[in-house]
Amino acid sequence: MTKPESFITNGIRIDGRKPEEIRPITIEVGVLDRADGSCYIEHGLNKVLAAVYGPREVHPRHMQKPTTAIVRFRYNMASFSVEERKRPGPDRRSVEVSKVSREALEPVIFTEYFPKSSIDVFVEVLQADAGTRTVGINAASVALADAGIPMRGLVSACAVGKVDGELVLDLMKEEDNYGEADMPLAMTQTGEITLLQMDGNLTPEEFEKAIEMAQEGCKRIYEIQRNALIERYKRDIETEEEPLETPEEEPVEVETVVENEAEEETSEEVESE
Amino acid sequence: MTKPESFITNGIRIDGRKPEEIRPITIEVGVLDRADGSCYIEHGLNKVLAAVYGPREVHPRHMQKPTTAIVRFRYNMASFSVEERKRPGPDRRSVEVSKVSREALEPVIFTEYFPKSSIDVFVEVLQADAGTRTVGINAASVALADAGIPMRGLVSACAVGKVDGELVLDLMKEEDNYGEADMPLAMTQTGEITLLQMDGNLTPEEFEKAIEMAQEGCKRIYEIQRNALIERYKRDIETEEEPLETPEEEPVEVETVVENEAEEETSEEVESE
Amino acid sequence: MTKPESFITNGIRIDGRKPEEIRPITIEVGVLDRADGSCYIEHGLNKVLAAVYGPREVHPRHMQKPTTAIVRFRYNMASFSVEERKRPGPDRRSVEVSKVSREALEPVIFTEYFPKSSIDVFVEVLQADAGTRTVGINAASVALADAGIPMRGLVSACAVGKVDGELVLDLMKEEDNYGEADMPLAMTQTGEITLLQMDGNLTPEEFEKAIEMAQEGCKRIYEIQRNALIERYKRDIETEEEPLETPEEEPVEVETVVENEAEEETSEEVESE
Amino acid sequence: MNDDVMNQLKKDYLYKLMLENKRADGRNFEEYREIEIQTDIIDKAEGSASIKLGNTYLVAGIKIQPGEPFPDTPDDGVIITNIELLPMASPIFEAGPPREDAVELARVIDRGIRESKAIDLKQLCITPGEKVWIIFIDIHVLNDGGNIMDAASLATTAALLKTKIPEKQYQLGNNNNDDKRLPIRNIPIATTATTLENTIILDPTNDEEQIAGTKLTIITNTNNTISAIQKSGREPLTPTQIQHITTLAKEQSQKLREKFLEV
Amino acid sequence: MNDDVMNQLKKDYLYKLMLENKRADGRNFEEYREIEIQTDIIDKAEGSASIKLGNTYLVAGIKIQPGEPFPDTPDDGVIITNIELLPMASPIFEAGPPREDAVELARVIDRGIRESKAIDLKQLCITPGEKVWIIFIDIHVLNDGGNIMDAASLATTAALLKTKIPEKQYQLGNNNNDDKRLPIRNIPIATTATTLENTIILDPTNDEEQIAGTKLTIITNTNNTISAIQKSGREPLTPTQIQHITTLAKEQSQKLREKFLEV
Amino acid sequence: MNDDVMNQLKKDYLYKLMLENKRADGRNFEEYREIEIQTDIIDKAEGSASIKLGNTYLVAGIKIQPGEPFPDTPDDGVIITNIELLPMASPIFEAGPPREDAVELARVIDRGIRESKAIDLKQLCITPGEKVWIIFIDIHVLNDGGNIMDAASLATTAALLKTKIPEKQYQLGNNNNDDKRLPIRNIPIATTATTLENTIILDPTNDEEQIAGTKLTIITNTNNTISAIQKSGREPLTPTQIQHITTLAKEQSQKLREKFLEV
Repeated sequence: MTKPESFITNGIRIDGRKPEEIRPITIEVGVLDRADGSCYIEHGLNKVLAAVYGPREVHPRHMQKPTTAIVRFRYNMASFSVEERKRPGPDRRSVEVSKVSREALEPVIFTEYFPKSSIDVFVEVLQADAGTRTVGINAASVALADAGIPMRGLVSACAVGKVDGELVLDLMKEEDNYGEADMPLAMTQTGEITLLQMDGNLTPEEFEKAIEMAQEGCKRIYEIQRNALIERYKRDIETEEEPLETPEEEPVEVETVVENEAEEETSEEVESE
Repeated sequence: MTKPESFITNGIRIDGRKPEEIRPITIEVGVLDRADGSCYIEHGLNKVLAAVYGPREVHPRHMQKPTTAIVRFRYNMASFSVEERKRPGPDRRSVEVSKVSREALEPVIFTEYFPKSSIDVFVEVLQADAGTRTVGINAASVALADAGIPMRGLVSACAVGKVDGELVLDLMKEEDNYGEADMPLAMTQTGEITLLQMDGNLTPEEFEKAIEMAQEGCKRIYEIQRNALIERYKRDIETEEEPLETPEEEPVEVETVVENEAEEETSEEVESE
Repeated sequence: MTKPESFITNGIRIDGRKPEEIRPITIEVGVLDRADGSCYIEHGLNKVLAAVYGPREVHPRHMQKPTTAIVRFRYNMASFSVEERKRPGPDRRSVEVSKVSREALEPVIFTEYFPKSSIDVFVEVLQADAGTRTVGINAASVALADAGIPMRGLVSACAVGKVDGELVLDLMKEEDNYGEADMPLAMTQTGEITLLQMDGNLTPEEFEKAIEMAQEGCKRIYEIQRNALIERYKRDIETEEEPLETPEEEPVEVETVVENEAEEETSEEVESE
Repeated sequence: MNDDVMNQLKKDYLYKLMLENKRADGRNFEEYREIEIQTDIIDKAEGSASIKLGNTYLVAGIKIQPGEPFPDTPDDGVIITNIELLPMASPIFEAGPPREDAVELARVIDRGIRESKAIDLKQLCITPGEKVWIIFIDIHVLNDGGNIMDAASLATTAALLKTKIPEKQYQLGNNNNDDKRLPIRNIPIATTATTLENTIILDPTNDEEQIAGTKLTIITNTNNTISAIQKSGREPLTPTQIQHITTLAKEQSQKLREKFLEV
Repeated sequence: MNDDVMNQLKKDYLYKLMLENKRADGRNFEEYREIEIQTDIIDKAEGSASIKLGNTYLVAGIKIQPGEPFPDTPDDGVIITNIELLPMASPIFEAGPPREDAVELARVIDRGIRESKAIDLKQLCITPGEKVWIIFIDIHVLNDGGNIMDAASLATTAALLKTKIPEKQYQLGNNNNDDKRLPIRNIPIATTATTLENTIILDPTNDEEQIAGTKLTIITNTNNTISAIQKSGREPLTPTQIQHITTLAKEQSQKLREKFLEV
Repeated sequence: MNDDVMNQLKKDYLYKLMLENKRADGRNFEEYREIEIQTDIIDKAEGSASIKLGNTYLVAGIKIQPGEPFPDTPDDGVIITNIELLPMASPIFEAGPPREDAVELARVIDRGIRESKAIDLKQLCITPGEKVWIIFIDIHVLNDGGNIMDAASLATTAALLKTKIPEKQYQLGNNNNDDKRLPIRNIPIATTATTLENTIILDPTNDEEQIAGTKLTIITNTNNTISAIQKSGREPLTPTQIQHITTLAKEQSQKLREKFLEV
């Protein structure tokens, strides 16, 4: 990978997007049968899986909290998900990403309903192409809903970056590697910010604008998350209408691919704002 | 070590054995005084020590099982037991060997007699020369008996390999390094197979024959194990006959070297079959 | 650092000391506000901090002793405290130093007063220049007193070494690196030896004399430790006399630097013996 | 969440079915679940495949990088096989260093590839004694529906068949055309059976594994020879059972191999 | 020893003060505690500084050694940042590998230095692709009085400003004069605020941190641009709060920087 | 299995014996148990010895391989000493990384060899600054009958005396004859005493160690000088006790050395 001569030519980014356009997103809900909830997202070239277990008993016991559930979050990159093979197991980066991702989701979970329990979120990055922590949070948020964990609402995450001195939404790999700033942000449905990080170089004015852009991105992603869950919910209702075909003991998990073009169109509307 | 030009010349292997002959075996029972049971085996150039502790309280507690004893098995190679110095501590190979060795012995142990307890088996390879896992199982089996652990019978283990396209019993180092297949097998007195692994290349017919050969090898080894225990038992009886010489509090462990030529002769009989 | 041609010229060592002279020592008591007791020592170029927590509840629980407190000691060198950057975390040397340092202090602590508790001592070497274990013990001893842990008395530690065939007190770095022997010793007020190590080469006669020299060194250091604690005690009394200036909730820690020349003079008296 | 009582009921139910010659999912004893393999799913990897074997779901990724050979095989490429039993895949898997099950699985998969000589390691030498291609096989288990061994073996072989050597990326190729494929010489396939009382079943589900005694894995090659065997579990097997499983494995692996070569 | 009841009382007390627009130590909400920085305190280090920020006390030491560059930046020096939350510093810190708080702190400090381009890494190249200077930044926290982030950032910058490259020691210098200083191009300063109910306070004490919701750290540069931001904690922030904190950070860091340059 | 009550009874019994000037095994206070040393027992090692000191049983193995010298001693061979307190050796030893007792034992043994200059490290240089012989001393404790220190020291010295440098194996020798022996210049011997109330005994059994206060190890050389001392345990010693033990050590090590040289 080498640095492109310019990142934006005639208002178009190197992958054909406009500055405020997010990459295509595909969401599948309930893709794993052992986990209590799960979600697979393809976001640009990122391929990320999230699974949720819980509320369940806490091991080791001394981590139990008497009045609330604990939330644990493990972000993990597959060894083959990046150019240079990554050694298995947590490194310092994944420890930090796990921490801020957990904190991005905790505010919307009704942990107080499940004292002494844990809610365990696992995010596996199968292919990485910039923005994996935001994709992981988006997937985890949907997986939590799929697991039936009581929540105040979904959390949606998106990054804003700076390339060629201009703010752009949702950096892809080249933009991330050679860009001037990267600012991931996560937001609740009510607009509260639950994750905020930045590195690079932004003026206070750029920072203010970046927050607004990221919020717009999160709103777009929220719609896609919501539609994926509705699609999944519809399927369950349809399934209930034909109870004879499904074995009673082990309900078959029919996978839903929410790839409807409607959303892609909407996200382009946003770009042209 | 370099690959010999041929492994079998006029029906004789490079160390002078016939294809179905096992290496010389020497067994000493009760060689350690702290352990509840112990056994030292020299098998060819292998030198292996096994010790058993238990039934005893399980640490950590959460590993306790309410209705049965747990069996733990730790196979360890001394740093100086091999050509290239081995770093101390478990590696992936020893983790696997420990697992299959434990599973080779568990079926004969009456674990149900000792709920909440552990039976801990430690195997230390002081010198390695091919087949250490089978030697370790043989030593552990005798050490369990020496510890007085209630058992359905002994377990005996032996490997069959292929060199120069021919099946041979009980590979030594050169045959193992440059051979075409290696198949360790462990067996109860009643002929049930408790360990089976293979790597290399065998036709289904060779495999069938290899099982039979390994079983014959195990039977030979069983005799040697049994004689060593009888020898040890005899000694205890003799000791009891002269109670005045032994201090009452700390019975002296007189080491028994079961090196009687009778057995070696018998094992040669097997070869000429 | 290269080996000097000679370590002693006209009875004077390369840093200007006489053979039985200790390096200048500065002690501050109560320098940390979170710890229950603390002490900072500069001893020659060594800069060492000690902190004490406890008696407090033991974690993990299984380390609790029903009839006595356990003492834990962690000696740690800062990465930047030595020429070649030290990797963070314990190495084999620090494990051993922690063990012998703990054993040097345990005899004077009334551990039996605090069953099921722990007394945790932490020593951090910020700059190392030979003798850090003795300086750590001296600092820890004062920090234990500052924490109000009931003790039979202070422990004082000092090393004796051999350079150019002559015994010298309290080795500095060059003497330690290129010298012929190093013998750290710790002692109670009543002259009992609680730490003794040696490496190098000493005749039995030299060893006997070295013990005596080290004991004299310890006595000198004891005086400095004692004065530092008195100074600290005085301050507390003075503080109590002016209660209006100090906020009641969080008493300000005024640092005491015990650098009084009287002691330095005394230590020179010792040298001329 | 798992519950001891539920588990006991589940076991009783499965045993009852066994006695009626049935399995919970309606399969014959010697029948595999539906298999869905997708290859080249990870662009960043030199080879990759995902597999769904019933509910078991895993991804095998192959990364290739230049590196040093082992001292005793200075002219051979190196294979390093690792399997991650991710905590997302089952409530009983935990984060942390690989436990003995994961180590055993990885080592058996590795032996199957190595002993069958599936990869021509000599062709992976760049500079004898100094530089060779290192093949990293990483298997990430995403959902444990049982019989991870066979799923991992199939996915690995499928991925290896599509793997290319990144000669251009490391500027180590001789030609200027496309990267050449990994030199594959054999197609090892693992077949795993398990005993349930006196019955032998193939391709156990995770429910069946819970009540099963012992698993026996046979890895067979294109020419029907056996390149690896592993008994795993604490129940003994009789020679007759072993012989029977070997025969089943031979048949089954042939079927799977045919399916593969069509991929 | 800590006591749950004591803690609850402490919290109630601090909340009560907040409502009266007061802090326990009498500071304004936007006021820092007294700061005392000493540089060049460790002779064995190439650069060092201790800081007392109220009761928070830590030492930053810089060691520089020649070593290999990262493959993707063959001409750049390397920065490695580590923070040790020593068990002596707080009853809740434990010995052992760094936990997530320590990792987060170290990584944010590191990003501040790296992204602000505080150190000119190109000038730390010795032989391109082979040998560069490795800058080890090690921060040892000796007493946790709260706001370790800002204290660590200040001490690190103070230490870097005084750091010399040990050219003579490694016989790698060009001139025979004194070792040259580390090429510093920017002075990043971290400012941390925390929310307490609806109030925003700067430079929280450890008592305040215990009851605080979320911290937001802004690292600003000499020219007032922002080079790193980190939200830490489980309470959400509103955009208005963030904007407010950013403004405070800009003012505060300017003050601290002025103080610094006088060091 | 150990039992608290049994232990207390055992202690009382041993104390009672002490008062009668007796030890449980009938020895004098200053008498060693029977010693049986066998050398060259491990063919794969460059040197080896097993020792039985009463019930204490351990093996010392010496492996020698070429490797890099330490930067500060570029012309010297390297000694690396490790002791494994195997869980088979005692019910209280556990598998896992070495605990402080094992670290202490290994480091004292190592200092004895190093400080006595038992091995001429200069002669182990192959290419100055680049390649030297690395001496790995690995001690595996198989049965803890007490006084591991002296047993380990004796076995190590016995093994070193028989160790050969594998010049032919690594094609690094100058002559075509047999491998030359390790250049041994001194024969350090450890003697350990322990205090029991006011009594001093040598060569404690593991039962005696359980009730003992503190151990003092003195390592003496051929010429009667002392090359290492280690006090281990939480009871203090008086200078008189130390002096007494030193005298005993001098006598005892001389006896042991004579025994050795006959080996």
